[in-house]
Amino acid sequence: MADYMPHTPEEVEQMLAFLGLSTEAELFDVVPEAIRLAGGLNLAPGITEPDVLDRFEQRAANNRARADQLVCFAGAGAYDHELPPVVKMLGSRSEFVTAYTPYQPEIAQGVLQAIFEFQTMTARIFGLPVANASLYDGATALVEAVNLAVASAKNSRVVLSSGVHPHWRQVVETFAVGTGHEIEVAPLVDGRTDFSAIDGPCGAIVVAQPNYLGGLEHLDQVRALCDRTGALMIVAADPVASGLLKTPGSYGADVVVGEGQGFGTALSFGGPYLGLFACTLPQIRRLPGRIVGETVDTTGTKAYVTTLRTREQDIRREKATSNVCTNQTLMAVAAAIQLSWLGTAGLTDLALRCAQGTRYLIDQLGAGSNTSVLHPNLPVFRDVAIRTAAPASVVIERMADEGFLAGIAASALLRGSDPSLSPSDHDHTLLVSVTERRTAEQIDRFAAALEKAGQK
Amino acid sequence: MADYMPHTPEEVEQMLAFLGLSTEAELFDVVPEAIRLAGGLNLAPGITEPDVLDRFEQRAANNRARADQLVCFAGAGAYDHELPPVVKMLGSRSEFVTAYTPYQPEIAQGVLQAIFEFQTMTARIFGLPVANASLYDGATALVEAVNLAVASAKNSRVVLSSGVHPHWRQVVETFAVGTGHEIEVAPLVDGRTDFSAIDGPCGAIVVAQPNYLGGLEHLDQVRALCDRTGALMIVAADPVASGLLKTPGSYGADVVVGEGQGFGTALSFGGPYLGLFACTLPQIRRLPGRIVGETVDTTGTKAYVTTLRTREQDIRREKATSNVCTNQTLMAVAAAIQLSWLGTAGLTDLALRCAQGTRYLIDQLGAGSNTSVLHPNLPVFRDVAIRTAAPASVVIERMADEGFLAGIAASALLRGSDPSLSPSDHDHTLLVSVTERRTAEQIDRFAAALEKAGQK
Amino acid sequence: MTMTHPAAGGKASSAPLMGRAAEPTIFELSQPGRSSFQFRTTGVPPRPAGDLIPSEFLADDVVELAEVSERDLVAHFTRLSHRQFSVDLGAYPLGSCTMKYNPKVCDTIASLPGLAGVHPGAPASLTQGWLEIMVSLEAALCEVTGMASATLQPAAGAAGELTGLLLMRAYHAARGEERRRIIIPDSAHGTNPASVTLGGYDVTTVPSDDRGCVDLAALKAVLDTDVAGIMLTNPNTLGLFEEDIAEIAAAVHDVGGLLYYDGANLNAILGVVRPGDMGFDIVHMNLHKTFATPHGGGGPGAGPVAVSSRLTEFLPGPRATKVGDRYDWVTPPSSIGRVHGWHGNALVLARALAYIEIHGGDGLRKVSERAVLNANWIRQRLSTVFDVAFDRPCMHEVVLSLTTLRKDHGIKAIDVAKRLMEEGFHAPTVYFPLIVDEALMIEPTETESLQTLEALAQAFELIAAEALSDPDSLHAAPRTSPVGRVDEALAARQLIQTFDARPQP
Amino acid sequence: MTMTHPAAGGKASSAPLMGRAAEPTIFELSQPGRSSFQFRTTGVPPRPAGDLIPSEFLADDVVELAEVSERDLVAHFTRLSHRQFSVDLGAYPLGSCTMKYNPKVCDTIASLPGLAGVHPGAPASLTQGWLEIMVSLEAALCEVTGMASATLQPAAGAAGELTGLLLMRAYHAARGEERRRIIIPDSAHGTNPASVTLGGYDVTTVPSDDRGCVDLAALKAVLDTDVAGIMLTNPNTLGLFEEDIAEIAAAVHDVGGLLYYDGANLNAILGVVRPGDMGFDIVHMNLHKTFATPHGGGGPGAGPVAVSSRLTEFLPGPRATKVGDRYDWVTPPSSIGRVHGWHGNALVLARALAYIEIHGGDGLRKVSERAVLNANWIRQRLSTVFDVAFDRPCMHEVVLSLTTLRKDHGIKAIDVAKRLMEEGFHAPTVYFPLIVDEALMIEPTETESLQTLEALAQAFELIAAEALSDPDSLHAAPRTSPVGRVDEALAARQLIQTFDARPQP
Ligand SMILES: Cc1ncc(COP(=O)(O)O)c(C=O)c1O
Ligand SMILES: Cc1ncc(COP(=O)(O)O)c(C=O)c1O
Repeated sequence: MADYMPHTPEEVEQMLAFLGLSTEAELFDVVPEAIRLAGGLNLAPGITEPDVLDRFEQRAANNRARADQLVCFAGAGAYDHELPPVVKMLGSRSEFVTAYTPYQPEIAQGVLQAIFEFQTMTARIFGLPVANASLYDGATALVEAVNLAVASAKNSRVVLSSGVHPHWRQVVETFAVGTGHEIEVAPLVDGRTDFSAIDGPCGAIVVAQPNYLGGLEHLDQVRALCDRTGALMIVAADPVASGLLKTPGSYGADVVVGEGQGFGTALSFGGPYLGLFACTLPQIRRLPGRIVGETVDTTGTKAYVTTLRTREQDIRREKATSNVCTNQTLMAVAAAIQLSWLGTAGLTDLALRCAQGTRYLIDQLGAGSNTSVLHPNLPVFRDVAIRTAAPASVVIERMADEGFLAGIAASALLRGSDPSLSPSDHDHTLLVSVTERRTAEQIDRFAAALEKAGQK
Repeated sequence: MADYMPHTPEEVEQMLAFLGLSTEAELFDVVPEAIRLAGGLNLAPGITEPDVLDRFEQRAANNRARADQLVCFAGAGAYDHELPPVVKMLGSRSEFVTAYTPYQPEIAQGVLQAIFEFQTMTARIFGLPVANASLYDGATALVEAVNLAVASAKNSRVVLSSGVHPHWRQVVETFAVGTGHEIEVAPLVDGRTDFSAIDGPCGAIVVAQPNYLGGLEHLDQVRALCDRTGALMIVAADPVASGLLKTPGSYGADVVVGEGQGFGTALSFGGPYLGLFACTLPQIRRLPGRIVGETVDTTGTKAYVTTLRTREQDIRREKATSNVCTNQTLMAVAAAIQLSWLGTAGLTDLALRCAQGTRYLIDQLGAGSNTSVLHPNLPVFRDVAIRTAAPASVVIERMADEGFLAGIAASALLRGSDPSLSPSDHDHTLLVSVTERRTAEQIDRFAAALEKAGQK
Repeated sequence: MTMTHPAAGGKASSAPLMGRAAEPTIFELSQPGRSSFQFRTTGVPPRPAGDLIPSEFLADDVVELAEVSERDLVAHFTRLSHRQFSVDLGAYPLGSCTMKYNPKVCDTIASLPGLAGVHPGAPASLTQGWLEIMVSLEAALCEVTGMASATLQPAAGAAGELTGLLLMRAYHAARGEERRRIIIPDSAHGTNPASVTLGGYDVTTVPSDDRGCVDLAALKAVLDTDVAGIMLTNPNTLGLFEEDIAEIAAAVHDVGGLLYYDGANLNAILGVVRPGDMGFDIVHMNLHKTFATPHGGGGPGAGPVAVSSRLTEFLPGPRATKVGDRYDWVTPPSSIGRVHGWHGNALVLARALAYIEIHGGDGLRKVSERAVLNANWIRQRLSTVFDVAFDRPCMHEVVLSLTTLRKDHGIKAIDVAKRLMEEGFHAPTVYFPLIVDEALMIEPTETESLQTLEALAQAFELIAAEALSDPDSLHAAPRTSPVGRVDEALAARQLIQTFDARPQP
Repeated sequence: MTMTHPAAGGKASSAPLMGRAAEPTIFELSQPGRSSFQFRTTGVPPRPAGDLIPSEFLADDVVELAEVSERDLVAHFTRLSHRQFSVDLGAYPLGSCTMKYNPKVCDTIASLPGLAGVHPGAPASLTQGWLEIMVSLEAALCEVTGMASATLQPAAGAAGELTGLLLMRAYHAARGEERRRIIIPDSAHGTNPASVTLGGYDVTTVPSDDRGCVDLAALKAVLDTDVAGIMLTNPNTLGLFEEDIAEIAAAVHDVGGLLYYDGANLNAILGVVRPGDMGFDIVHMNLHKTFATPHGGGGPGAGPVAVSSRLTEFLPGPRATKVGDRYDWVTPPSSIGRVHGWHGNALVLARALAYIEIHGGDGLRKVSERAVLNANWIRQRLSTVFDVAFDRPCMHEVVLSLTTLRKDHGIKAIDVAKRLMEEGFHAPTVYFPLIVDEALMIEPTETESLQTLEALAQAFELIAAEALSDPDSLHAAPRTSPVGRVDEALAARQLIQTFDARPQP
């Protein structure tokens, strides 16, 4: 049996003797006999590290959809972006990996400063002055945004665009049961949110940019609607798009959330990812999660520390702005590294390459009879919805045999009757994404294969 | 074009201006026009990191003999030992990787102390009081050992057992042309060195333990011969075997060299490896390469520093004990980590498992008609020579299709007429090795496949 | 040619090896025009942005990020790493946080291309390896907790708590009941009450008795049919086992309430006693404490929630499930819905399974035995040095109270904590749980050796002596770290939350 | 229960972040009975050693290694890493060593399982990828040096030198000549004369002239038909280009000698001028300096040797060679034999090829342009601060001489070097080349920015001023590092070369 405990048998004896005990079992005398587990855990006996590695390599081999084997055209909120060796190396330094939350700032300046830099980058990318130290993922960040807006507007009516990623909407709905928000959904029409039915006072209006079909929304109109209804404007934004698009902050968004996975985190089967959260200055005392601020030490040397701690659960308890404690710091550090690797020019180039690749794919698909762009006139960034003659889920299986992860079937994200797609499109919409890693040659082959696989 | 230079065009201008130059080309005005390269280097244009990674992944895919694809039964001086994640992680910490030779001890205690610990471990493993900070590999360490012995004995006659790894012998012979040593080779008889023809004064006698056919030599007899001839006793020892066997030092060896690859270094297609070198105390001033010693700093704090520097080439120049400057420190650090991971019990267990696996293979092969152990009565450790009915090189090709790297053909190591194998065995000897990583199931399959593949 | 204040990426004076300077921000190391990024050569035809996206959407200004060479990028973040304490450097006896050593093999597993490179939206048919991992982990966690089924979606403990509370709500709702209160002991972790609020419940706090456990009489006094349930952690945050747990469970169940187990401290009881067998209905686990995920400077973690069979139908979905000889995603019939954008922190789940498989059942029990042995040893060893808040056998951690030191010598828990850093240790948790005055909470974990415990104890002895002989030295600590004691009040007052918020000179 | 001197793996006071204690050796952290290792479960029947190997061979005693937990193992070596300066922490202007930043992508390449996991004895048919790498690298190195062919076997520069000298010997021998002398300038690196001796030659030293270059007249005076060849590095170790190289070459060739190029400093001339075009016959390269292999604390490197066509037949073998559309191992007809146990430091070779392929021809030239630009900038910038040994345009490095400081203020090069560490920089090379008094040799490399150069210059300015105002502070330096100035004399006198050599208390 392998383990990681240093105690030699003699040391265990010696320690027990010091405690006046004769067996380790006696350490648990405080546990009433009646509830103690008899017979031990019914788990397979322990195996060694090399055995476990072998086993996990086998499991890994059973995942056909690995990006090093199926060329990845899937997106829908999780992207196959470049993950350079230098970022992996720095982000896996064990000082970052094996530290706790920086409770003792004197010996935690490394993580604190990295978070401070991450906050700065997040704030800039979303065009707002405040960002926190990360939340679990984009979806749960949106929940926190809604909570903040409702608390700020003192109005629990929440309007959710149907263009928000279906999973995110589902998460918002799950948690709204506890907080008691009333969620209304605004439908998509021709690939864009139709807010025309929304009237009257409102706490929050949520829109995605781009939306999950890839389409760009008119954020100026959303801002105007918020002004009319008293709602806070929440944008669920793709941070990569900020390399090209106007930031949500520049439209006057109050809160912007996003999924930061594309900045330094692998696809990872969905997690750990990186929830981004930014807001306006007046909302800072309602901010969920941790925030790092600059200060000095006793000698006047610049230093960083977690600040505005009185919002947090460990101090404010049931009155806290959020219950978040552990967040996704390591991913935030990786994002700060990746964004510094990109730099100003890199972020712009990254976004441009995504848009170029996506457009190139659309052009290659153009002529097909089994596949067509769902909303040909909708401006898109790096995600595009394709209508396939065969059900999208069937197309994905067929394309796997051609060496592609073709995309995500919209029906797999949606539950039952969802207003974001017409019933006829529901099973036939394939969400496809082209990142900067896709070559023209891959796109050409993909387009050709898709036209065949798309057949009824 | 990708590169790693920070200079912006403006900075280049500014720096040139500071130098009173107007183009970078002028920096090379000191180079006479006549010899300057016109037209630039005729190399393919630069590509980016992701492109290069793709290209090397393709190259890697073209190596069928990778240990994650062909189960490795090859040894002959390079072994598929366990390389645990913890050792890889520690050994690749960038402070170790990107440091230079520890010339400034105040800010190089990390590498210095790691080397000091490595020296201690090497010395213990070989049973001698002195070890250096590493040499290039086992073969070149043997060259240095011979040079030391010849200088010490003041006799340039060198007797080399034919059981020393053929490549090592070839390297010794190559360099002996410069140093002018007279090399004599003692043949193998029934798998053991026959020194009976050796007589008269001698500078060095070199024997391998085990020898390259896997057999254990009688080191006590070699010691006696050295005493008779005045030679220094040099053992080219397998350091892994020290987990079971008497150390060469315990037999009275004067110099022991070995290949340290098995301790924390991957197969690596043969390099970088780790030359181990240990000797007796009286020889320390003839030691090749660097050595670290313990000392104190100005405040009396314990510290480490390279010492006995006056032996080295940068100070002693043409009178130096060796020309070695850059060595294999990173591998030495990895070895110190791996040996600490093993610990006393681990080294013993490792060696025992190798011996058990090798014996298990021999037992499984036992009955075969196409394959037989070359020297059935020769005690072996983890290498064994197998006689195959088909030429060994053919057997290896056939076994690759069965998923095995079956071993090394002795003929591939030997040059022309080599006294270490009879002409009839020359093409039909397969050197096989079983490490602690081989399972009984793999060995069973291997034995069965080999019996088939061994067929004429 | 002299530049003033060059922001020099190659100057290493902030590395503690070299000096004690501040490290410039990455933005100060930036020089316009510099870059590190390199993309694949794709052959995709370049086109200007204006050709691709209508101009009304296009930004007028670029987002400014740091512009650094790869060399400066590496130097900056390597130096930052040198300014950071971590488990890999030394002992981290931070109570309630379980800062154990985490095996590196789990890092290797979490970076296998066949795990880390898998898109979460790929169908089950193409991700059978991942689904098998999830099914195996769920089974193991159920065995460890004595529960029937589990969701792996919650990304951390607090997310697990809120999920558990929504499960309670769904359970009661399905029975046509609307209960409004959740009971929490005053020693509870702050996430518990915060989660209760988000779950739409009111908090009812019950006090601890003088043995540090739930005051049973006080509990009974607040129990009625408006109580949806109780949240407990056992051992509680004082490191003490709630011996009356069976009676508590019976009392809560009697009024129709459910019992929620905050399993952040599962490290104390693996293979010894199971929440299910104590009478709990819902358990969340902090995989990042008990099951070998390093904390990453504050995350990620994973907070799976296991439940008894009567709650299975409400679990979040979809759940990886074995269907015949394949694995598929199945959503429970009355699911509360998703609680994560995808399937939870999958790579953390893989780590946890690897850890469990290495240890097996006996190994896990040994983890708890050694964790509890270490905690009791340090408790006993320090009982002559400081006051132990509740001086009786503890589980995985022990709480000291420095009331006497403060009253008699003006030394506070924080002073001792900061001074301990100078001795080469991370500080224990201070001022938690809130019910202990001047609390110092020590959790050694099972991976620290007796020698390290002894060195820690000797450091405390030294500090205790110094508190009497030279109290100023404690107030002045830490003096060996790159920065001295940090002005937290100033941080909140001046509020510089980003580089851009720095006052312009 | 108090232990004295617990060897506590969890105590981090030697991490510079925490304090300035010494780190115990791993042997002091050892506790009998502890272990970290884990092996695969093989199912191979266990048998006692005595059943496997005759008892006469079996050890009576086990080899004692450190017995530590994985946790303590990690802590120890992580702390050691924090006690080590490296390029990744900051600038390392160590002359003659080319401490540039090396791209991390090369680390990834060197750890690809399809490269790192390949046995060197596998036949060419199963290692085509590796052979193609070697053939490609050989071609690129020949293009860079202007040579016809190369061996990749030598493991470092010095090994390359000796190989080159044996090639010379073989060449002359094939022509029936036995020449006995090799000419070396007095500025040469120490490996050159040491290699000459091992090559069986006598060293003839030629002086440098007052411009720092080979004294042509002196050279001509020692040239005769006993001269096998000359070893030069150009730019030489003073960072100066030997402008008379064509004349030198002609003179040496005239007496039938060969020219050996010590290519450790190839970083200065990539794409600008090639050794072959200067008239050299043999070149070794330090891939670990020019082509992006980190130095690993002292190695590994790789020292390929390229030669002109008349020497190809003598090259070490076997060489990876393209034969038809496959790759195979071929040994040159008059090969001097093997110079390495296998094929050289293969993973280093792969790194170098990756680096060359990323840069391409233009990129390599740019490397040299920027290396030379940086060196000249720092030369010019410092020329008002210290004396430049030979104050004219340099190539990739510059040598200062502190004679004045020593004479007037008792400040030596070593004092300035040690004081520079306190400013956050590694020291330059000191006391080399030997022909410059109180030499400080600075090689900034192309990866350092102007800002870093400026910060370095300002640090030197500060130190120069301090040398006058407060010379003691220079003698006392370094004061910010974990240990102060180290007693080298004591190390040699007491000679504790292993832990076991420590005097017993
Ligand atoms: C007792 C207890 N409960 C709950 C939590 C919250 O867990 P998390 O930080 O993963 O949200 C913690 C950890 O901080 C804890 O110690
Ligand atoms: C000029 C010169 N020649 C030769 C060498 C020797 O190279 P190596 O250390 O790789 O043996 C060096 C490096 O130290 C050098 O700088």
